[in-house]
Amino acid sequence: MIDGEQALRTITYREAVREALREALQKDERVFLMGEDVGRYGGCFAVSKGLLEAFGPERIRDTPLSESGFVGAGIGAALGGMRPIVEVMTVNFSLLCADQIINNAAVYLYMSGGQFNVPLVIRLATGGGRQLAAQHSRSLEGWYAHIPGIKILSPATVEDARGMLWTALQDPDPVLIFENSGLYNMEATLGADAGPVDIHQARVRRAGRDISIITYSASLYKALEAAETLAKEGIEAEVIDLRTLRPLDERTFLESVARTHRALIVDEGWRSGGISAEIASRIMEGAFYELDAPVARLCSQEAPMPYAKHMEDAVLPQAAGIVDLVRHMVNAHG
Amino acid sequence: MNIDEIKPVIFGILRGIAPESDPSTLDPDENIRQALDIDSFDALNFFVRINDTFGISVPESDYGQLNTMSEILGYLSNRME
Amino acid sequence: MAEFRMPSLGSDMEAGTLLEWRVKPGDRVRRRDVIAVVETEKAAIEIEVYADGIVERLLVQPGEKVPVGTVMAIIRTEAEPDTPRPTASEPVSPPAPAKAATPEPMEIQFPAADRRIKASPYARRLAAHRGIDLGAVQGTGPGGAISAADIQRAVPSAPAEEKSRPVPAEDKPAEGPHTAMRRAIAAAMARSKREIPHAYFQTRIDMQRTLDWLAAENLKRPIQNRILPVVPLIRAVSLALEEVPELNGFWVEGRHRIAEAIHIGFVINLRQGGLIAPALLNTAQKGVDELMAGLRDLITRARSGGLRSSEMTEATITITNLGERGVETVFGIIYPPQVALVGFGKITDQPWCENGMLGIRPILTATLSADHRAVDGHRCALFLDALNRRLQEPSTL
Amino acid sequence: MKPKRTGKPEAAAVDRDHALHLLRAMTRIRRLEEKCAELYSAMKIRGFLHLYDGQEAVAVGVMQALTPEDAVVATYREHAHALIRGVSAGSILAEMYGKQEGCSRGRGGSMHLFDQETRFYGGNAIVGGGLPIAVGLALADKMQGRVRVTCCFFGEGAVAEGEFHESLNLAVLWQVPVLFVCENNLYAMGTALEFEHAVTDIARKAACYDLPSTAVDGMDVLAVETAAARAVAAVRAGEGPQFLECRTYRFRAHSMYDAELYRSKDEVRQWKKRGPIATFTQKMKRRGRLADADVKAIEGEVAREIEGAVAFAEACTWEPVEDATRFVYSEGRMP
Repeated sequence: MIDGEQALRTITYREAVREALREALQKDERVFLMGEDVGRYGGCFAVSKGLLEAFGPERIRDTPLSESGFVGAGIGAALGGMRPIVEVMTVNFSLLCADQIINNAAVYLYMSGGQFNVPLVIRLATGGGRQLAAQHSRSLEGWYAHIPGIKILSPATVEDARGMLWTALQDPDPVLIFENSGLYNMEATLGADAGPVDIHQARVRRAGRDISIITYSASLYKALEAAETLAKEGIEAEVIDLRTLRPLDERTFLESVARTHRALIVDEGWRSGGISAEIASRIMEGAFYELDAPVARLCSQEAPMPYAKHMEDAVLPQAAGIVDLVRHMVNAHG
Repeated sequence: MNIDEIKPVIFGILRGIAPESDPSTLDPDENIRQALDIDSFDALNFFVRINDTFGISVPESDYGQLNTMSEILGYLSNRME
Repeated sequence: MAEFRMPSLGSDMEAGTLLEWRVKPGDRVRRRDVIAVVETEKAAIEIEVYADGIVERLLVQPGEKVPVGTVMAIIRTEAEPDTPRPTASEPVSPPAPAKAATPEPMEIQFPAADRRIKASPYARRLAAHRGIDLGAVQGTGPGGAISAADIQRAVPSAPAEEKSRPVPAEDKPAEGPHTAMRRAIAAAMARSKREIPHAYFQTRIDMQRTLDWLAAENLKRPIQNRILPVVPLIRAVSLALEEVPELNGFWVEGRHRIAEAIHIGFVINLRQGGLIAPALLNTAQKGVDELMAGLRDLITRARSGGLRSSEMTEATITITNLGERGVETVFGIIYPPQVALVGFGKITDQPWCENGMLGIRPILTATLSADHRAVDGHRCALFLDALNRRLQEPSTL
Repeated sequence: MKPKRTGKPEAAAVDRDHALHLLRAMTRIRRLEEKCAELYSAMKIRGFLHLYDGQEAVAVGVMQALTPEDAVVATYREHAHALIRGVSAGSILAEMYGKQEGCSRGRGGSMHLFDQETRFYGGNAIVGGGLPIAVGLALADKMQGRVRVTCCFFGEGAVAEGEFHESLNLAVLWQVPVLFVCENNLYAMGTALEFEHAVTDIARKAACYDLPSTAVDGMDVLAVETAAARAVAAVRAGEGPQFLECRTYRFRAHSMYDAELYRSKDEVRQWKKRGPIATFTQKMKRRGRLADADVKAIEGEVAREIEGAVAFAEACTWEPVEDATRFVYSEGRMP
């Protein structure tokens, strides 16, 4: 992941995002952060803790509970020459500002015939698994990835949490960054000078010859865990972290499928009409003759998220489920 | 041209038609078409080459008389005298 | 009730003009009966019905031009046969307006699902590449599907006529120098036998007139211009195909496509083993001398490896001639996507009865292998009859 | 804070040139809209077409207070705003024709006119959707220390949307330089004011956010001009946002064609008697600022302008279909 000669330190995903925010605020005076409880509270997930003290209330701007109002204001500010980072506390609340994201941010450039671009970054916490039940556990990244005009990032690693923000801020168009709230406490070792990363390419996080497991966000770790278990049985799974859901880097996973001839998509979103369906279709279009088994998907069960722990675990894709499915796909004969 | 002079020329023509074969190992009375797997097209080529080399035009009606090496040699030596 | 609709007789056909009805209300019709003649931009075409029953009503008058998909007649179907039809419970759709601006899609009849080989796309690709007949591979994947691993375990299938040494499964079979061609032949032949419902037809042809004519012709020619007996056969096949064009074409994506030009693939065995069937192009437009020159050129280049790619892909029908080695009758396997193959055996003297008199005649056994999806027996019979007729009038060749 | 009711318009101060200017502006709108209706019937213009007849005094009156540096956010009934803001009638008509020389390249049509040069931010066809954007534009100016005004037009239908309340709250909370202009034409499509609002006094709602608000006769261009001038001056002076309710009426259907079952012909007739162009013309004639010849001259001049605009739109070209995915994302990097 990093150059061995650099000074290393261990930081959490949360700290990585905070560091990225701090760097952006320092480097570009047009950048400001706004959202519910980003300032005095320190951020719902404590991501922006300490930033208010450093940058003041103008640039670490607390907003009322007016998602449509402040996301729209973010669009306006971007049109007015600023580089706003709008934090929508969780993706669940983004439905209150879906109009601004989809009807304005995503279409302004197009509708104005190329005159008005919207250099806006929206950060949203996403994902389930923390017993927050149906209204606070959604994974709507794939749903937003349906919309042309916006870009959808899904940093799964601390390195990407640290590096994607700045790259997104350099983008002339609206970028949504989905941070899985289950990852905020995850630690990893980064170089002291870790910085911007590309946002247009998927990454092979583990090489393997028998199957390509295509996933993103927190499910990456379930896929990697499953791959380790499978390796003990002699099955080598390749694990691909999509990183960006729009535009989708299909080349990386098509090339992988051409090596392994099998594909499993793991997605915390629902299966019907989800991003997993999109990926499966791209494989059909681009790698059909490479397939030695039907493309498989492991997604959340088609239900709102239940509260009880055992039920929630059952609804979400888990490493054990990945292992079973891969075993079946690879060892179908014999 | 006697038979000993004609023979290597015939072998050469046959090798040109069936490169993988060695006509010199043929039994004088062996059916060449069968032994060398010669079809009608090869046979026609063979007679064209005979015509080119020796100036002898074998009529179709005589094809049946030219099945073995000894028949060919006899037929040709008779015509060349 | 079944609807008889203006069929799409080509991807470019949008409408057709009814020329005549061959039936009237009350007539009993059987599936595949020709019940109408339709004029398209290309030709007048006899149209078959795809239902058994009684003609209830004729909805379009001769002279009327209607879009593809327009209901032209209503057929009252008889009691359902024993075999269940997938559409049995389907409601009868209301008849489309006679002059619908947008053609209604035709009702699609699905044949009863026959047993097809389940294999993954990758396995199919591997098998084709290695010349492995999927029909001979035991699938161990889900539902018995053949996976790449099954192919990797399988030995390339040996052609039946080769006495190949049995190879232990775990041994990697020794590969001869021409395995690639062998594999290609194997793949094409296996596909043909798997997919094409072959129908076979045979007739015996008195070759006396043709051979006499040929001998006389060859007498006039210097030896290098002599014509081989197979040439009048090729010529006669070409002319017969002009009478029965259905045999000259392809079955592609579930549809029969008649080729406009006649390019005859001629099976040439290669000395080093294997065979190849390059095409003699536009044979209907060529006389015997031109055909002989073409054949000579083709065989020479085939055996020296100098064929053009178009010659390898453009054949619209194939002729195999195995008479050279004494075979009397050959029932060949069609080269997909072609729909027919003509086989010729050895011309042998046989007792022959003509005009009540017994005589000895040189007799040729000609066979036709036809794809029954594309053509029916009647047309095949017409073809063999035309072939015979041509060979009895060699001067017309 | 109580909403103000403006008193007598300061008509006495209007000189001949200004009278000519206002009449010309309102006439341009009226004739452009008439031409739009004609072209729609001739199938030159398609999609939804919302015409502005009857409301001319609002766009013309408010725009007098704005300078080129200011920004305008409008709705889907925005031909007039774009025209008076300075977008040419030709590029507006070309846009409605769907031609690539149109002000939005033919991507937007009637409802989505945009123009960078005049800082005209559209053309928003989701009711209420433009208000938060206006707040953001104003916020950007405030944060960057620029003295500019963002003027946001919307109808009284938007007042029922959450975005109206969110935006007013944010604007006051953050004290950003925005002028909200509510064009209250009494009908949200076909639903009358009294059927959509528990409190029908719009200016009072704004006042609840401690937003200085004024209600004005939107059929009187001088009254609108005067009120807007005061409000904009306050915004420019750094006093935070202002709210202006213009009470007006649209003479035509909501969109190009509707059955107008929701209002009586008599009501429309009564309002037409108060038509902003006719009343202004009469008033100015009475005061000797305008003569019949002036009106005739303006009509002639405007007719030529519209004629030229139609000719321009006709002559414009179609964007190649290969460009259908251009401008989904920006080309190249940010400057």
